[in-house]
Amino acid sequence: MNMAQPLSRPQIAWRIAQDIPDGAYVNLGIGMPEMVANYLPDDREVMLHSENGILGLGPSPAEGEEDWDLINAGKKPVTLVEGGSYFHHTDSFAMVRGGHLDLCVLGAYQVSAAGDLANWSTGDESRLPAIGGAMDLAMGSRGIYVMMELCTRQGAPKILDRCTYPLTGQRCVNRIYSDYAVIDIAEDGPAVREMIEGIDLAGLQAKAEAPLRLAEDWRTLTAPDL
Amino acid sequence: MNMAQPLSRPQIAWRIAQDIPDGAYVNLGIGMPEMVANYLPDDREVMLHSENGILGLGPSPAEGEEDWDLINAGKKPVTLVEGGSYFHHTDSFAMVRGGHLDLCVLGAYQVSAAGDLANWSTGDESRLPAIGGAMDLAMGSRGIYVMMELCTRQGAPKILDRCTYPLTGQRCVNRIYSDYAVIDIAEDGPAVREMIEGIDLAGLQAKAEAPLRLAEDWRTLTAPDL
Amino acid sequence: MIDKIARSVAEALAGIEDGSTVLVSGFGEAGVPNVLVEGLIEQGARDLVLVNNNAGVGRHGIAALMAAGRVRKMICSFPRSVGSVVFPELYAAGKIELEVVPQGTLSERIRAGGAGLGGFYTPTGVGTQVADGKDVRRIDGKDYLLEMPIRGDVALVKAHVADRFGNLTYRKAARNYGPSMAMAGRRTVAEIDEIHDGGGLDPERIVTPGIFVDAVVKVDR
Amino acid sequence: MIDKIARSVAEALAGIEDGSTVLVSGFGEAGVPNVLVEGLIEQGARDLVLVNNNAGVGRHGIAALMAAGRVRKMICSFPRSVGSVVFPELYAAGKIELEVVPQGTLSERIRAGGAGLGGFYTPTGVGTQVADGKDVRRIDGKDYLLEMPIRGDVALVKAHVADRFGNLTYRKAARNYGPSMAMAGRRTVAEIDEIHDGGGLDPERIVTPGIFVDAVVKVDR
Repeated sequence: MNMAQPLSRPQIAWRIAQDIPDGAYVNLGIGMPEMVANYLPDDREVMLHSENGILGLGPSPAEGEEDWDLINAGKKPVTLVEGGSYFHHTDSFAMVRGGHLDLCVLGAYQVSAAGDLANWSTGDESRLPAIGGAMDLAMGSRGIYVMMELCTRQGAPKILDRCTYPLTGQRCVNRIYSDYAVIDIAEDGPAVREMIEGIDLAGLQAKAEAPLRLAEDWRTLTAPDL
Repeated sequence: MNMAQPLSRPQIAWRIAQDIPDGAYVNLGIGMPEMVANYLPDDREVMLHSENGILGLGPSPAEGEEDWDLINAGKKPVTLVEGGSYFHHTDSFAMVRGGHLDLCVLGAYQVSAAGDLANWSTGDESRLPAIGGAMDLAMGSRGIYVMMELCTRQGAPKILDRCTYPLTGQRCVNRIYSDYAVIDIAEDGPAVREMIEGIDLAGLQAKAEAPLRLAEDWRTLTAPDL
Repeated sequence: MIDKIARSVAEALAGIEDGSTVLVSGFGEAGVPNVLVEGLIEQGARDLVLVNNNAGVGRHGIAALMAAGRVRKMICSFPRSVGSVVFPELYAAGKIELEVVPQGTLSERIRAGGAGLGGFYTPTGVGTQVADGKDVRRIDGKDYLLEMPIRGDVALVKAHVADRFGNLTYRKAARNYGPSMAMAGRRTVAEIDEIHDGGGLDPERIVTPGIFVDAVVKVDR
Repeated sequence: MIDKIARSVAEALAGIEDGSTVLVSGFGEAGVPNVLVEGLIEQGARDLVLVNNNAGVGRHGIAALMAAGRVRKMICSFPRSVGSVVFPELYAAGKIELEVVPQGTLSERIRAGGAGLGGFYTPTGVGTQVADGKDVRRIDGKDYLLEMPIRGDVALVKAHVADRFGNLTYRKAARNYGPSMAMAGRRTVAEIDEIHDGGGLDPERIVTPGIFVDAVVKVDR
């Protein structure tokens, strides 16, 4: 039996990028999801949104070319692509909450079988509570893709019957892209659409608390070496 | 006894214009109040607001110079003064409702002793109901000046104990400029600040249902021939 | 590649269904998407709920749409404009419904629809007929009415210049309802005077970002 | 004549009272009115409620205001920024209150304050800790939370160019909270890079009309 080789984060990012259609308006959450921008196919024009009032995020500027009035939601310097625009914070969140974004890719601490998302707090009272734009993105975007490993570093599953951490949003996650599988949150719970070679449903189930099922048309999850 | 000579509409407009301070942001209601713009003293810079998204209304354009993308709330062609700006309808009413206008001058069918305003409907069911911006202006502006004759053409008083027509706004009128008098709506009801030569409080009271009183520092109301 | 420039009005308006709520920009003659409204008559959708500041003048534009019997209900602020003839006739004959809304509340309701809000409390209309049947809430010592959002299945707006991304600028006071309606339309079509050559518009000058716009149609001014 | 150009920061900030709610624009280092915030420290007002996206970084700007003991309460969206040191210390010591608000709700509450609304229903935060103690209302089959407006006694914003009328333009993503905070301040002061010579700015380019601005102060960029 082959030992299953989980996808690396760049590979998960690549996999997500393949599913973002030409012309889509997309918000990539701070942190891991930002990597998705690196793998968008060249033949697609995708408009990236940033909560602080930008549509049309471009790549990082060359060193020495940074403009600190042009930063993304993660406060890193960016550029603007042709066709991009600036607008104020309230208009920016009107876009988010009004369902104008086609997709949002977010990280997650936990996702429940029903698609509840927990990604802003571990409930640790010693840490400052900090919400940012996560709750707006979770409730407002037409599609929510979660990018995460199936388990924590300590090996605890992150797809749960019920989230134990404070929620970011209820029933908002549409799909999870992970190191072992792509999993839809369907009406009847998590359904595996794709899994990597060398693992089977039982192997996946060992990494999730919530019951998983295989989608009828499931496929093998592959990604290039990155 | 001199027969009192009531002010003409241009004279009422002139009188109001004298009370608009330099630097004020003002909305002049459609119709009679628009005349106030003609009498603003030259040494004052007043920014006129129009509900359809203009600050800095200027005078009517010369014939043949009309731009039908630049009209006022009364849908007449206007011009824009230096320092003026354009913005969308929702921002325009955010200005109105948010208390950003210093003054609004409105016409009225009726004003009550408490400052209720009726200026959008006579309750005539055969006429189409049409509100426009009147209710927003009445409730939103920091100061509401009413410009009207004390009585209807039929001689009925318009300053009433209670309005009989449908209200535009409650307790919103601060002052009435009329053909015979300038009347504050004070905490305890209408108080005459100015009245024209040849009339006294009894003469004014004959033209109003609500009880009037003379302000201690009342003066004679005068206006140039216009 | 993003290219929102439609080759024809018919293409831009394809698929509008009977029963749709249609937002139409404009105040007076400024900012009215006349060609799109004519296109909507051609297109044929009926049983429409129409949202506009007024209720049409003369027998063209939205008045023609009403005269053609396509409008079930009119939501507007001021249906009594000089030169309005079609709507008053239909209304008197009981052939069209009317919802009259204070102007600021109308545009705020449209914005709320576009911004994903469930409603808002406004001081406008408190103590008037407008308050009939509405929730009144005392907040910080002042009364407010609860008003509900308006979303359009379609928004037809008039702008000035567009680029292929659907970014829009407007001209003077023709801006009026355009930006809020563009946000509130599930499908938003803009009638424009000019297509910007050479890529994207100046990002600092854009009033309506292309995310709110599905198709733009250039017409002769 | 309208002339909102202040000769000094002290003049622009005169009269700010103890206990004021102060809105401060900025996101990251973009759009932060650093000179005005320093001026507020000089000015001396205490017992302030501060509204900002974050809760300060390092020991400058609003962090310095907090370190000086002037801030009673912080209303913000994300107080846990990299390099934030003063606020966490004060908070852990129980010396400052905190109200954490989802970012979109924060900017919408500020806009609502500026627009004269009494509150609004938002889907953001439904079913989360943010909903604790708030009215939930089902509208059209979906749950929404009631959120209340925020008005500032003072708004300090950073813009790019201003004219003597107080009209403002911004630069790139430094726009962020500026336009909404400018609307919501009972007194609004803008720190700018440049005074526009020769009268008024291009009316089509103005982002914040001068009606929302009381004073502008040019600083060296």
